[in-house]
Amino acid sequence: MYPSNLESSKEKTFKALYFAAAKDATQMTCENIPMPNTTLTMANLSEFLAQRHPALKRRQILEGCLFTVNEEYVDPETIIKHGDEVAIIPPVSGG
Amino acid sequence: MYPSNLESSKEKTFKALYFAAAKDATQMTCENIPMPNTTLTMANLSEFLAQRHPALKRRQILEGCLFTVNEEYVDPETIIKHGDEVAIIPPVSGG
Amino acid sequence: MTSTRSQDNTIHIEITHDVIQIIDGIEFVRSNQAGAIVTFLGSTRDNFNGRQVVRLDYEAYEPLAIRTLHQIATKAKTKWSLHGLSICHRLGTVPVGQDSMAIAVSSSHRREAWEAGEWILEQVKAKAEIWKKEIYQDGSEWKANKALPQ
Amino acid sequence: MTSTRSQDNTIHIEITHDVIQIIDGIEFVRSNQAGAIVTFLGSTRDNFNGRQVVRLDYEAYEPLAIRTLHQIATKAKTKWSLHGLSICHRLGTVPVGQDSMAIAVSSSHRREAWEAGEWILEQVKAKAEIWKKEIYQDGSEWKANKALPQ
Repeated sequence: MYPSNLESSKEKTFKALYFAAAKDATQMTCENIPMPNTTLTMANLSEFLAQRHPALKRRQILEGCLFTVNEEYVDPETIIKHGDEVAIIPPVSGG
Repeated sequence: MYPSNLESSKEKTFKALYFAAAKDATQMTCENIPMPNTTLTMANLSEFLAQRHPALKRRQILEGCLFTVNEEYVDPETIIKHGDEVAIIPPVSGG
Repeated sequence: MTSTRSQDNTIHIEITHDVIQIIDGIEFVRSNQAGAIVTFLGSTRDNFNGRQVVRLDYEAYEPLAIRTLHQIATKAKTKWSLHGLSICHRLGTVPVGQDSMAIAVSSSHRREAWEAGEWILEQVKAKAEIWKKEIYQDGSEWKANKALPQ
Repeated sequence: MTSTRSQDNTIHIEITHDVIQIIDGIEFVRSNQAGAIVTFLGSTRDNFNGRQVVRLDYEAYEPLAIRTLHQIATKAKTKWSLHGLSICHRLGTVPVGQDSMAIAVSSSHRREAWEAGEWILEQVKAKAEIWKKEIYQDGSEWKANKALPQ
């Protein structure tokens, strides 16, 4: 599987999916994010994303969001690792 | 309007409609009944019909029935007169 | 087939001997102001309390039944400010798996549609001058709906 | 269009970009043992709180939404011993007057169908990973359903 962006193939990344208001704030539906040096857990994911996309913070989007890793709602201590698919889930409005 | 049966046109009658169990008991969907000499009211209609069709009595059908005169649910004192359409309404079971 | 429409064409009542087309009821009640459409279909089951049912036969005092259905519809429409409402009842033989009655209601919000739909069904079963005969392999029986809880 | 069926072919879940055909859901849940079929259609209204709505745009985290819908369906089917159940949600643009969601359930008796239908709708609105953007003439807004009363 080739990393979908131009960073060197050795580099460790995880995929972030943005929906609804999060998509509008980041202006993207998904991106491959290089793994930070410090351990990234679900607990500090919000802060990490807020720094990466200030609009998420400005529009106070992340407060209302849930997060999944590989399509699972996981505990805050869950560590995000290379190749994971993380989804940012704003409050839903189906139906 | 010609009376639908062969009795002389001068004779006074009223029409009785039978549905569901009442229809099965009388073996007819409707009939033209000669007006009795005594006044016939909704109150004594059951007794009148029970004598005319013993099966109605035997099968205890009339107890559960409502009655209409000319498609209206009327008070017990209502008098049945020539040309009226009286319907015997067993407990309903639509839907 | 006898049917009536309210003056403002938002209520459709129909008594028919044909197969019921629920999609007609749905499209009749559809409205750009309605966010919710609820429908109920009563169908012939192949058994009653474990006894095999071959078919159901329905009859009605049609002129009165139509009026009773219309009164129920008018009351429901006002009570829940529905946009549209359709009640269709089938007479004659209704084979197993087919529909004897179809209700469709539309409203701005879902709560009204649910409440009205259920209320209409109970009123129809309690009041409409329609009778159902359940036909078994070895006999038949005129049914009677339970009276409305007073 | 992505869809899933339960092993016993009594649950149908579908996420589609096409116009919803509710009759498909109804015929899927129809059964000779089912006396009641209840359906709910959520449609695009032309206004929200008086503000004119031009259309609704829906998106979903499809793989997760399908699974969430299926879990809701399985729970409902067991809880109310339903015969059949179908949930179909439409994505992309849903013009005014058209349906974004269709639920159909069938059960032996009407009470289960009403209760299950309403419960499923609330669960879908509270949990399915689907989002609705309301487009006005002068702007748009991502909606958020009220959380389920705990």
